[in-house]
Amino acid sequence: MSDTRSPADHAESPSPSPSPSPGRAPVATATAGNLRRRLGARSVWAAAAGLVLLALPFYLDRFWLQAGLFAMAAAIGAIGLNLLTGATGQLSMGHAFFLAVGAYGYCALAGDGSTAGGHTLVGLGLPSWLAAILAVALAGVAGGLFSPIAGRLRGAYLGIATLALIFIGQHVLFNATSVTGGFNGRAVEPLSLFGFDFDDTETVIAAVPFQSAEKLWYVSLAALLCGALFARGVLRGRPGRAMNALRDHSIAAGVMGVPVARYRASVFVLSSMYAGLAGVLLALIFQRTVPDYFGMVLSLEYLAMIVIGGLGTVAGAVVGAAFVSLLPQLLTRYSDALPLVSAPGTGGVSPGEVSRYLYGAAVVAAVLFLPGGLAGITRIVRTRTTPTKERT
Amino acid sequence: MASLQVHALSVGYGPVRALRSVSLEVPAGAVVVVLGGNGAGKSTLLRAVSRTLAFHRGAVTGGTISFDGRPLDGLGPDRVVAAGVVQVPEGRQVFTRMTVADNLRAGALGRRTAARADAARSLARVHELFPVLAQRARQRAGLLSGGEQQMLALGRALMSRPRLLLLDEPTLGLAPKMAATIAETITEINASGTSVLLVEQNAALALRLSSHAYVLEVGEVTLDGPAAELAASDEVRRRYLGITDEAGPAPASAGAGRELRRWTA
Amino acid sequence: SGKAKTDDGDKTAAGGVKTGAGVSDKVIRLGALTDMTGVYASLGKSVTQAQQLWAKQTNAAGGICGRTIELTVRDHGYDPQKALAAYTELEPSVLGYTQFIGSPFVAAVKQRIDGQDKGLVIPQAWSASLLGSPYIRTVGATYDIETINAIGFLLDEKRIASGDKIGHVYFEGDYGENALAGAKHAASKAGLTIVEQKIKPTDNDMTAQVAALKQAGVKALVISAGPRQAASLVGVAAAGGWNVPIVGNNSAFSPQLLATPAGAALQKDYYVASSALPIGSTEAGPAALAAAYKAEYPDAGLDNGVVAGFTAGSLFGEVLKKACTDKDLTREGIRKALLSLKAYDNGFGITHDFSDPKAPSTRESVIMKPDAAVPGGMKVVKEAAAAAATTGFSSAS
Amino acid sequence: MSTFLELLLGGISMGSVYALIALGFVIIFKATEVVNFAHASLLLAGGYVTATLHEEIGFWAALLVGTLAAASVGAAIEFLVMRRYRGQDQSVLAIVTIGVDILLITDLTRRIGTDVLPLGDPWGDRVVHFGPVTLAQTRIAAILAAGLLITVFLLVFRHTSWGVAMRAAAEKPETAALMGVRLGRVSIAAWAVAGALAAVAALFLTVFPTPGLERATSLAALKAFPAAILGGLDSTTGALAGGLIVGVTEALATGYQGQLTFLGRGIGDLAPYLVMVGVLLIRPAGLFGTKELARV
Amino acid sequence: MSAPWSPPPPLTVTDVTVRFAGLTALDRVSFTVDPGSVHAVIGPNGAGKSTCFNVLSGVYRASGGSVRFGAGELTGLAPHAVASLGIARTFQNLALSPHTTVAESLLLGRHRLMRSGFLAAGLRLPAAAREDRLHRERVREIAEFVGLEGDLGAPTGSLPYGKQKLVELARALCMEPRLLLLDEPVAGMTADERQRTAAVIAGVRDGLGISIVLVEHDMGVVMRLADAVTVLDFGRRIGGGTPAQVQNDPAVVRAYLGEEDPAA
Ligand SMILES: Nc1ncnc2c1ncn2[C@@H]1O[C@H](COP(=O)(O)OP(=O)(O)OP(=O)(O)O)[C@@H](O)[C@H]1O
Ligand SMILES: Nc1ncnc2c1ncn2[C@@H]1O[C@H](COP(=O)(O)OP(=O)(O)OP(=O)(O)O)[C@@H](O)[C@H]1O
Ligand SMILES: [Mg+2]
Ligand SMILES: [Mg+2]
Repeated sequence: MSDTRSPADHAESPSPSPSPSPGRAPVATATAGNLRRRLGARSVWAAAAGLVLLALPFYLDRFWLQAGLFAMAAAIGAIGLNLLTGATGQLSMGHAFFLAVGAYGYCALAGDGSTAGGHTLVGLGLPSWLAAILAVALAGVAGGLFSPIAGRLRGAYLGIATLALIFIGQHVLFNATSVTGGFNGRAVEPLSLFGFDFDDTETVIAAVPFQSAEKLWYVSLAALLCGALFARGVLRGRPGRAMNALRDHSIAAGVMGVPVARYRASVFVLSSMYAGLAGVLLALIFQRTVPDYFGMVLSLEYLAMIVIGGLGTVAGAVVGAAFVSLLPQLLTRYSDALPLVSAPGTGGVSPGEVSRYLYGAAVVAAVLFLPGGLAGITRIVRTRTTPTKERT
Repeated sequence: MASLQVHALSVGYGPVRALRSVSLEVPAGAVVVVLGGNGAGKSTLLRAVSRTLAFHRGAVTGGTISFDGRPLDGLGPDRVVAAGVVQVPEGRQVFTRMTVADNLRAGALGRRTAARADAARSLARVHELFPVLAQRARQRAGLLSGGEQQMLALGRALMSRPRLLLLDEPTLGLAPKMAATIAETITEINASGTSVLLVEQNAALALRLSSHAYVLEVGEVTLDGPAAELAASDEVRRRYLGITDEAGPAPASAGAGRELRRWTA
Repeated sequence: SGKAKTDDGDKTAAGGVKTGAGVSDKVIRLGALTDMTGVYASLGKSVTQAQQLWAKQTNAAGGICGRTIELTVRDHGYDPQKALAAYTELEPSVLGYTQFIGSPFVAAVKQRIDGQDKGLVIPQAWSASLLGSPYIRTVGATYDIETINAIGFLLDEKRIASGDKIGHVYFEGDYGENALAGAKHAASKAGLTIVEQKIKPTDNDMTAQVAALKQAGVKALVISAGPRQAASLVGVAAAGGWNVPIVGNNSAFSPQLLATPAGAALQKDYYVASSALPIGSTEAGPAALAAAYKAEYPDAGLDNGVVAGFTAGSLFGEVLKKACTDKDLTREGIRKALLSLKAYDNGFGITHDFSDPKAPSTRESVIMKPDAAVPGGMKVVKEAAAAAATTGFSSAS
Repeated sequence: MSTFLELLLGGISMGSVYALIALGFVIIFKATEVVNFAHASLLLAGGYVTATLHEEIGFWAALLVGTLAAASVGAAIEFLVMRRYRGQDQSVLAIVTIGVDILLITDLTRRIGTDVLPLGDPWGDRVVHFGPVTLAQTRIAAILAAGLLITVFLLVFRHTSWGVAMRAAAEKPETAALMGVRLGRVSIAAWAVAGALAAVAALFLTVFPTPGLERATSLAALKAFPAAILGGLDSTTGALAGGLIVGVTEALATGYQGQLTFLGRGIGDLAPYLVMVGVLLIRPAGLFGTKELARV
Repeated sequence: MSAPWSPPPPLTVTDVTVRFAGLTALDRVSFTVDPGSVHAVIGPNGAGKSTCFNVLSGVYRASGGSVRFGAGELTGLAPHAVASLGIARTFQNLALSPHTTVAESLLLGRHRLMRSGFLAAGLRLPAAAREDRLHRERVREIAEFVGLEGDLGAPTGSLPYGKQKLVELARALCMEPRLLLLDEPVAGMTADERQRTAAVIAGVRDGLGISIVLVEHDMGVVMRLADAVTVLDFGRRIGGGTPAQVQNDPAVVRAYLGEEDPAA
């Protein structure tokens, strides 16, 4: 039915997995040299990209680092949403809720009980690394609590049911002041790992002053890498097949032995945990959690990410997240140099508006012109250059 | 005067070439059958006539189709229906969430004149052909059994009083008795003036019904002639009628020589 | 590495003036973090344009300290992520911020401002929760004080008396909740009871609230919400023949409302407390601003956002001048200069005292009333004064 | 008691406006299987055109033009965007409409800017008294208009072949085409009708007691989501029932927030969603929706 | 990991009744499938054959009666629980993901035999990789057996109908069933394809020794494969016995076969 599905299913076939799909074997032998060359090229590229990513904090200023950090956190959240919406076909508009659970969960678990803004804040004062892990687990639990709905509904019904989570979440964030700090949110305890604090105190490395952004860069990079690899493993393995089957034909999936409701609920939990992890990172980057952030617009942005990037794949989520979160920053930063875009207050189209136009259009266009999303472009190029085996 | 004329038709689905220069003719009032294995391009042929290839990302790449001398190329599917060419698609495709009665109403949508009396007459005729459709009028079509759905699909197509009926494997999955009933109905429909282009796997039945037959293989017409002649040809007897002249071990070509062991792990 | 730490500490430039981030020999760069495409777009637009006008006027008059003012505006659309990004982007290159809309976002960067950045920020929000920092300074009374003054006005006018119930419709968020704290304080002092109705910025129809408050038998209404909610509240109450006085905070009015069906009702018995004279006032300050603003932006409406933006701008100007005479245009110099402003009269009816970061710059409010005949739609009904209940009231923050 | 009645009536009148929005939503869903998240922008478009024109050409003419404009925007979305996605998965289409929504809302809010635009309706702030209960005239107009439009639509849907064509096209486009249904026309008509309904709803969302149309008006359309789901996405009756339930729940939860403080104040927005979740737990396809049939 | 192979227990269907609003699709139907046999269920369209399969595989819940597979009761179990007992089925109308490759579709059939969950797959534990390799091998064997070895890499949607039906069959075989339910496996195939598929089914029975319940309208195939036949009409059992008995049963001829010899 949908072309956007195809990437989920065979986008990543030329993979370095231990046993190439047997179906590919005849093709694979025919083009074995080709494949090996491509793999070689791929790993060189990956290594180069990795080095660049590692070196960036030494060159970028705080603004760009922060933009990059937001993009990485978004990528983690988007991977989670893509597992759910892209691979399992369960539409969720409530992703922002689980981001909030992660972010606030971390604050409450790591923070010290304190008074701020006239109310007492609950804080367990746990070691921050433990708090981060528990916050992710907490997001998973929140997802699990929603499983009576998540396991039974699908399509638009689930989409709108999850919208309820946004409203519930906002209500709680504003009203449960003792945990959330209310409208002004609460301060975020900096992460501390092995006695090393990821806060704004300056540490000078190679003559470059490292503040929170520089330090968090590596934490985020590591989290993103782990999250992406894990999701890729899930998608390519037994759970991934079951998830795609649920999306395409849930009765058949049940008959094949996939426990339908339980699987739907599990994917929901997994996706919530990704959101929770993204939420923890966002909290660390923001240094303060504010309720306004976790609204519907955020959920829609995540949906936009996976559609623009490509449904059902990890690469799609990452590319889409980078696109959606970096675009407004680029436009703002270079608004002077761009035609049509003008600085706010001067009467033209403001950078914020331009970026909204662009990503609205990108969502529409991605589905139409790039069935595999932005991440699918490489594949299209690849298939154009290598002749496909025609079916006889 | 040929009713439907297909000339040198080629169709492709993207890179897949599904039909190559196929020519075929359905004279007015005739029943013509197209035989062919899986993937031969039979459904593709009907889609090209009904102009629904676009739904499958396919396109006509060459050749012409005309009905009563009027070219059908470039028309929308609705105009083809209005011209009197109606297809019963492969796999029944009843509107599962609508009632049987509404399915029949949907069948009448394509008619240009919406005279009520006309519609009532068509409905009466369909109910006469398939009494079960009258009994189940209020039931959701999706809950009918396969055979019932096939009857509904056929009845639905008849609602618009077609001049040429395109049938894509109408007896697929039908009980022998039901297949016979459908065959009878096709003869009956034909007798009342509708030409029929029939695509069938059940070659024995199809050849009995038709006056002329074509054999389509991998997108090309490999044989054609009067139905009786084809029925007698060795090739057709072997491939489509499943009759082997020398009674010997069944030619279970595949599966034989291979064996499936039990799974141990 | 391009980022290797170089000494970017404060320098002494021409004229013996110490300078730091955002100040060169020719230019003083200031930032404005505004919302022109989000929920506070209407405020943001007026404030920004007024501040651009201020910068223009200042530069036309020769600038400050021999330097021209350059205002860099960033629109965050009330998105926390964009607000943070914009703050981070401008921080290294501006001396301070003439506006920062969205107090949650100000709160989000508070640690950074107080910790290492130390640039002066003038938020366009008057929540008491913003008090306390030497770098984040609001201009005017906080919402709680403003609300106390509004209720004090009703008491003074004998519209309500001890023992009465009054209804308070307020926004979820710091604006509403800070105002509620003030209302509660005023009520406890005067023996009133508050009946609360909390609403969200997306609620535009106050029918249900009016029904509930009417049922509760309140004698007056206080509204701490946006202009649209005020219009609906006033309109519904009047249409139902329920004649109670209604007072609101400064943000609970916009001149556009006078063109709506509620226009007539608004001019009847609705009052707004504010920390500045309305733009339509005939006093010199507002009149000059109104004329200049109209000339600069002929199509734009006049509202109190213009006053707020302009007063914030001119305060920054005043501080820069002071810092210039002190020969210290660094961020630290700015802080000191501001602290030394004890009786600053900006020509808008109220004298501000910035010597204590923990206290609002004034405890007085002007009481105004909508009037379609006046430009800006507001006229003064009571000159600046502080209600008795404000004395000794400390915004618990 | 009178408060209760007043809240109830207020809720019903708002609810009928929500029902109008939800109905448009349901129509598009029925005809094309698309969940139209761009519905809010149709609403804003209709309201905007009415608001900008009424001074020049008078209210009723402006309303007519506004309705036609929203219908055209709907038709344009179908023609320029949705049509090219035929055959895509439902969730993907829903996301596409989100993209469309972002585009349109950005553009409309840019045009509306910071203004509050009155619609120039003839009812003004007049109210009608029923004993102790007062109700704005605009609200009575809303109930009447919504009731009329919904009835007309139900009749058309049941008694014309357009309804059959719409359902057929929704379920199996290709087969419907084989029956002679002009798919393009069916879906463009559905989108246009939905747009028109949204424009009428926009009117009632922005007249007294609301001050006028402004950039955030589209947020009110969010209430139509729980309304449509509550009732069942493919049910016209459901849209009506859902709209009313949402309207009444919201009004009561707001009016009695003093008694519901344990839930936190300001629960009015949230209540419809809570009711919706409750209903979905018991009836996953909404109150009147058809359970997805599974026959294999 | 699976227990050493044991012959399938008998399947006993007793008085199964299924009602839909206003319609009794199955009316106290009983029959028994002997271990290792091929049992055909035939009957006119709408007789309730697929409904019977839906009950056996847990998709529908019977309103009454019981289905026992050996000692275990099947009614009331969810589909995946039925699957875990070693009962596999094919669908009358295809139930494949069109964009999924044949290989992946078949691996889905092995879901119940594999163990790696989210954690193992996500962390790419060696056990998961080993398991994957093992099962891909078996998939290839099964594909070869049914004649799909050349199509493993193709998306199922691009295959002709007949091959898609074979994918259905292979996917069911991939579940290593002890009881295989085939709903019209040769429908839509040409005569020689039918023969090939019938041979595959015979091969399954002979090679694996499992029980097969077969719904089919092609009497030629039924006669060739079936050890026993149950005939349904209007939800009721109207006959049964060996194929030969059934073919000459006047009730069956009247209701199902028709007067004319269909094998012509
Ligand atoms: N949507 C499509 N995209 C790509 N190829 C297609 C598509 N539909 C059909 N084909 C290919 O076109 C060829 C003809 O298919 P068609 O469906 O017409 O065959 P058929 O004769 O009707 O077969 P069957 O007996 O199985 O129905 C086949 O090779 C088929 O795989
Ligand atoms: N979910 C359902 N709801 C209502 N009725 C149903 C449902 N499923 C099947 N039926 C009805 O039960 C009867 C038996 O259907 P079933 O599909 O079992 O027939 P069948 O014997 O498989 O026929 P065929 O050979 O045509 O496939 C039919 O009349 C059908 O309409
Ligand atoms: Mg075919
Ligand atoms: Mg069946």
